[in-house]
Amino acid sequence: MSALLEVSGITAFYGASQALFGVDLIVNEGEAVALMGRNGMGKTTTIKTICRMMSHRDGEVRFADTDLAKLPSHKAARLGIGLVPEGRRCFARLSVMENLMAAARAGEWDFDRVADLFPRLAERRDQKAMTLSGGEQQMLAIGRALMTNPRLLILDEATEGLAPVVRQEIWAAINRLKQSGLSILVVDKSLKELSGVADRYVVVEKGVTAWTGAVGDLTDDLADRYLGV
Amino acid sequence: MSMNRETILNIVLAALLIAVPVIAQIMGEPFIITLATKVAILGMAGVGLNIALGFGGLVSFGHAAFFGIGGYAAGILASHALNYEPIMTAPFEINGTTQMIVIWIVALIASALVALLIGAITLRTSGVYFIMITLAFAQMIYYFAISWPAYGGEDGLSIYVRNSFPGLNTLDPISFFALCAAMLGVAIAFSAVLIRSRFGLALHGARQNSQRMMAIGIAPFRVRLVAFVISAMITAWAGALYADLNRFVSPSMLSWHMSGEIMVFVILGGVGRLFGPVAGAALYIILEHLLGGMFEYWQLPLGILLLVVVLFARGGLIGLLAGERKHA
Amino acid sequence: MFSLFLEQLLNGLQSGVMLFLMASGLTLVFGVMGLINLAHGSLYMVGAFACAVVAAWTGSFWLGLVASLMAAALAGALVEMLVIRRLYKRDHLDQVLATFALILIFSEGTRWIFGSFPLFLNVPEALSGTLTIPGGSQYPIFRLAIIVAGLIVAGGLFLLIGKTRLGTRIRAGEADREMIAALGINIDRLYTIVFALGAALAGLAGAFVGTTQSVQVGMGEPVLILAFVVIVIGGIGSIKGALVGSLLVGFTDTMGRFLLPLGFEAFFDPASATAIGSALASMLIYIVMALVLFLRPSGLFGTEA
Amino acid sequence: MPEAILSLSNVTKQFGALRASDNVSLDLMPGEIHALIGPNGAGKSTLIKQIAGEIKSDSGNIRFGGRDINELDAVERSRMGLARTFQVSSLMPEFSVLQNVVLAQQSVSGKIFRFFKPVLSDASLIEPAMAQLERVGLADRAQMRAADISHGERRQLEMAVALALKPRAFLLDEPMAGMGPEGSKRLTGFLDGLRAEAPILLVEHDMDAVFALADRISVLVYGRVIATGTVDDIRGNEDVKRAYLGEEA
Amino acid sequence: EPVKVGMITTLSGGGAGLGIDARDGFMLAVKQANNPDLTVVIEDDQQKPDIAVQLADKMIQSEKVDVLTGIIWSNLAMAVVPSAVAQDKFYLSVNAAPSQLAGKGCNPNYFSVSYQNDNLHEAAGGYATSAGYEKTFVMAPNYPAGKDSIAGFKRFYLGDVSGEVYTKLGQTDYAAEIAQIRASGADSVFFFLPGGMGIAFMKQYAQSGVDIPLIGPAFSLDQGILGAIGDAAIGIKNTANWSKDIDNDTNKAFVETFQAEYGRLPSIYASYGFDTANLLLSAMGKADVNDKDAFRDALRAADFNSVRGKFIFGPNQHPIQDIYVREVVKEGDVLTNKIIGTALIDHADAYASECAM
Ligand SMILES: Nc1ncnc2c1ncn2[C@@H]1O[C@H](COP(=O)(O)OP(=O)(O)OP(=O)(O)O)[C@@H](O)[C@H]1O
Ligand SMILES: Nc1ncnc2c1ncn2[C@@H]1O[C@H](COP(=O)(O)OP(=O)(O)OP(=O)(O)O)[C@@H](O)[C@H]1O
Ligand SMILES: [Mg+2]
Ligand SMILES: [Mg+2]
Repeated sequence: MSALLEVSGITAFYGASQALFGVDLIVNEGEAVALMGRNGMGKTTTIKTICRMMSHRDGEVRFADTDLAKLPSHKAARLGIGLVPEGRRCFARLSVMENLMAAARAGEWDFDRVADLFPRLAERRDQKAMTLSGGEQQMLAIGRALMTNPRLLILDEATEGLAPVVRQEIWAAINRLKQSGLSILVVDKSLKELSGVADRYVVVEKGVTAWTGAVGDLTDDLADRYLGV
Repeated sequence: MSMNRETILNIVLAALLIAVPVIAQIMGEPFIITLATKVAILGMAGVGLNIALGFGGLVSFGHAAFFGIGGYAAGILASHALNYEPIMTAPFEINGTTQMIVIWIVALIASALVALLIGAITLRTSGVYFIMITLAFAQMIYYFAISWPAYGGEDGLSIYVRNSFPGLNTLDPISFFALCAAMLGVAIAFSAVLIRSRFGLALHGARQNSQRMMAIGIAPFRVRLVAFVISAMITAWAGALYADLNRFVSPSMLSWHMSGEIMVFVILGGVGRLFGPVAGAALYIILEHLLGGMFEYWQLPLGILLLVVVLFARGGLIGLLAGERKHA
Repeated sequence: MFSLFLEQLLNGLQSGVMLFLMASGLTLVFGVMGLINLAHGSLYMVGAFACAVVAAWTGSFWLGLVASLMAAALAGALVEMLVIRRLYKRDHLDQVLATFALILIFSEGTRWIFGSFPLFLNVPEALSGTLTIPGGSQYPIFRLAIIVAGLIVAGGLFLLIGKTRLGTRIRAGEADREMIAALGINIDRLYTIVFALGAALAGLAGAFVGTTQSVQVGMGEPVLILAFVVIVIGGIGSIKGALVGSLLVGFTDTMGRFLLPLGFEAFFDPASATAIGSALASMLIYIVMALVLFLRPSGLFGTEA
Repeated sequence: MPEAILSLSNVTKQFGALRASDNVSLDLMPGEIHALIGPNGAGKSTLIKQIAGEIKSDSGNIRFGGRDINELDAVERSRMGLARTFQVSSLMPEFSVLQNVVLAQQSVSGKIFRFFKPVLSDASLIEPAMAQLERVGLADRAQMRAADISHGERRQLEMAVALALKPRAFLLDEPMAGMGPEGSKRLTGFLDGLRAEAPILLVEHDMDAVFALADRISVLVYGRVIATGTVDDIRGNEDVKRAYLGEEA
Repeated sequence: EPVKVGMITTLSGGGAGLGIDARDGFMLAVKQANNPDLTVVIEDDQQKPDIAVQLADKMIQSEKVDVLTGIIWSNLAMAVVPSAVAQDKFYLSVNAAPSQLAGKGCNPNYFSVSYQNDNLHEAAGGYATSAGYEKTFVMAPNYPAGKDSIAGFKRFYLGDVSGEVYTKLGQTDYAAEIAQIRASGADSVFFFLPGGMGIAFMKQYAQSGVDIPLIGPAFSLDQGILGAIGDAAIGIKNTANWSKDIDNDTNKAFVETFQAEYGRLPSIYASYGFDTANLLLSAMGKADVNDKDAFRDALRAADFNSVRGKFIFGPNQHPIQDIYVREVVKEGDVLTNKIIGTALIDHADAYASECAM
């Protein structure tokens, strides 16, 4: 198994204030990794750095054997990083269909397949994204990331605000995506559901990778220490 | 408590604004005093606009309307007084005046009423729509002034002699400067206090998120309207002074170029900064007069300089010198 | 009287379409890219000057027209890459100041190169002359041609923005530039293209309009304000809105100038009627704009912000 | 039986062809947490907006504190003591965390049009505001810009702002969303105590929290209340399982 | 006894052409005279009245000039002149000469070298009458100068006015007005549309196929803008107190040297600038500028060679002069004006009697 994404020792700043102090993280081809940590510990910041929405200072981010340091965001995405961002960020004035088409790149994922995954989106295909319910927007954000036909799907709190049934569906879908060979990096709050999908956990605390290990290795002790559960 | 850089900068700016005309007076360069007076007055108009634009996020592209209303208040009252024609005879007689204080009060009241009316309509819109609808109202007033013959139309109205202020020879450049600088000081002090007050906090809030404002039980519309009126009044006050500086008013005070110019002062100096408008006005006017004498195509270097300032100085001149602000 | 009325209607339509040529580019840049571009009028001027110079040099209006498109698009692309690109993330107000500075640069630069006197540009041979319209009046062919050109542009833009993926992506970028980039779209290049396209439309308008008025420095400013009025009435970012707004302004202005003085003659002596009527006519479009925004705060076809 | 603080009868809202809330009737009793659950797009947030006065109902009646409030706008309803949080955080991004709360505090004091006295040295506003931040665990972030705190922290700030309003009823739209496991646990405990201060209409998808907290649960599907009852009633309801809970029941 | 002149004129923006011509004409005369006692400071008023006022302040307070000149636009003149002459500076107008300054507001320190604003319009009225027109359509922008122009025209026009239209200042599309002209049944059109407005109107008029003859004051058909109107201008009659074919040696020399110096034909504004400078130089030769009365008398004597031939001031210190009718013609490739007659002889303005000087 080879590393698809390799983040080593990155630091990152918002203006003068440092948010990341040394994050290490590896996602291998075909693997699903869960990035965990309490609120404000640097999960989203790490993801933004990977997607080149912000740049890191020290350390290195490599994806598919390419150093991302100098790449603009869109080039990183074209290498195969698909992002479902925190807070959804659907294009508010565009319809569901347009949101999806804006992202579309050739590959096996197309509108029909996304519609199979989320029938609700098909029902609402001409509705403006800003009038969708929270959960519908979440589905749209996932669908949109899939439309880019990524090699690595990054989900930042992708099930936030979803009804239990839908959440179960989405986890099932994520599982299927994983089965189909897609690599996945996921941030979520529900340990229970993560454990069903993830191969490994990476825990960040105060901007530093504090623990990495296989799912089974996260003892209750550790979970309490790092996640407060 | 140590002073932050912006405060120090503001003190330096204020000191410069006062020192330069004093030195000019000693050196016998009255025109420099006139220029400084212009900076003070247009800076004050900017201070007015800044309350709406900088603090309230209300980008008014029609503040020339208020500037002009102030100017015409001075022009009309003075011209009636000079010609000994009452403004109105029935049902009771109203006469013109050359007393600045009376003129200012009239300017403040008139602009407040107009701003209340314009604000009540325009504040229903937001963003670019607000920019344009304020422009629309200013343009209506502008075209009215151009084609209304009673007070000179496009030709404007001459006052001939500066209006008077008790205990001051307003015709003396340095005295008139002192008066304008003092009024600028009042306007700045007022906006400084305003912005730290409860109202100021509400105004900042209304700019950022009206949904949240309503949810906590504050009607953003009312907050904005009050800010708009206050802003208009200060600009009108500056307009009255500008009429006296030039001893002349004309519709050009009402034109969109004037609105744009006041806006440029504010942006150039630093939006939402206390001394921003003054710094912006000073820089612009100095450049205009330095370059204007040097080169026939002087607006070219002026444009390039402005562009450099926007591109490389975030937060305008004050932002460049004092560093970016942390938060409101 | 009937034929006069008809002719005035046609004039209103034509002046509306002419406005649309200008406003469409502005609404594209403004609505789609969220950029307040005061220098749009300067690009219009660039188009007119390019057309006038090339037409005088080669003797062909059509080459001038091509030149106007190219010059304005080039100027637009340059401006976008050198200046505008740094401003997307900034406040609208920084954009106002920067594009105001650009007006100064363009105007004085043009004056430096071409002098302070207006240039000559005339209607091409093929389109000069008049046509008899119903009612018997003569109507200039060129003005009819402008109507056709404007409608073609309107249709083309409508398809481009509303129906193509390029258009969708452009609109998505307005909502969230960072996000559209994270989806793998080169938003910088896309915006350069849009800006150049908007500029080219302005240049086209400049070339057309230049044939019927004076090609001189500062010609862009009055039209700029009008174009802003138009897109605000129509609703920012909406091509349909720009078209409807243009026509509304065109008709209002033309008919107001024509009918208001006549109307006031019913109440005043002719001299005052003309004076009052024309004073009101010059305010009319602003009154209409205020009224529209009063009733619909985000324009006729605008979406609530 | 005590009178309901908030009571909806036959409230309806139509968006084009879609009926987002359809003849909804429900009550919020003093001291209770009434959870409102339902699939995504069922109309929960729409209902909250209708109660808060952000959208006008097409028909039906809303009473609050013994008074019909149908004609009141959002501002007036808030002043009457209805405080709400937003599903997607809606804050003053440029304000510090503290200023966000102070602004709410000042609204409660009712004195907005004060032009002279400086607000940020006004202990009568700062102290209670700090106390609210303390309660939600954000005191150490007080001086950060709201835009610069993390997503979960913003959710906490939403809560603090609502608390500052000292309302007579809370409308909470997914307060747990975005909170980490630890945060959710803490917030659950916190809300449990809060119901004594004022009753809560709680929209939430986190079933652990709902089942732990709710006195009553109403289930909204396609704009209609299909069931109302205790936690056990709802857990056992087959319709609810199918439409919403899935395996979580 | 050195003399310092402050010239405030429009050198930037859309109206710059006029100011540049006036300045170039003025400076040509200064250069030719090569009088070391004369210095000139020039500033750009940007066509804004407030800037003009401030420049006047600057020139008076800091530059300590003795004479002001250069203003093109009436509204700027109204802003500057009254206070300048009140401060005992001389003002010599190279163009703008509003009625207020000719009548009640006349001042011994104020001289108009060009004309009084109404003059050319009056001449157009006179010409329309003598050409036998009976139904004239009149049109001007809706601002004071526009209304003055129509009043001036009517003062000397004996026929009927078949339509009267005030357009918006700065208007660029005249289709609606042209339609009205076509429908009015007029036998002639008088229009006063300075600058770009006139260019736009004449181009559109030519395009519209309406062939009712146009009459206007020289402003819309002057050398600086004829090129921009193109052949559409050919044949249009316009009234002027100067033309490049006025037959005298001064004028011939002026036209030649101007063209040699600047590479273009002089415009009417250039001629005013040139005359103004020569008037000033003539007074400098006779009197000390610090002896105001003597200098004023020397100016009043107008003892210089004008490009217009004879030149005398009336009692209100505005010229009494012949006003010609010109027609636009093409000389080779260049459009220019040719005198075809005289509209008014020894014409004085209508306000002189109100002047208490
Ligand atoms: N735009 C910003 N400017 C300054 N600081 C920021 C900004 N965004 C986040 N931070 C800070 O960086 C740290 C890490 O934030 P980040 O969003 O990465 O946390 P997170 O782990 O994703 O938390 P959550 O689970 O709440 O989403 C936090 O302390 C936060 O306050
Ligand atoms: N302004 C609107 N115009 C049209 N449809 C709307 C509008 N607002 C909401 N809707 C639709 O109404 C339905 C209810 O939306 P609402 O936001 O109330 O759902 P919700 O129950 O809060 O869902 P979630 O749990 O996902 O937040 C959704 O299908 C949504 O698309
Ligand atoms: Mg996060
Ligand atoms: Mg919801």
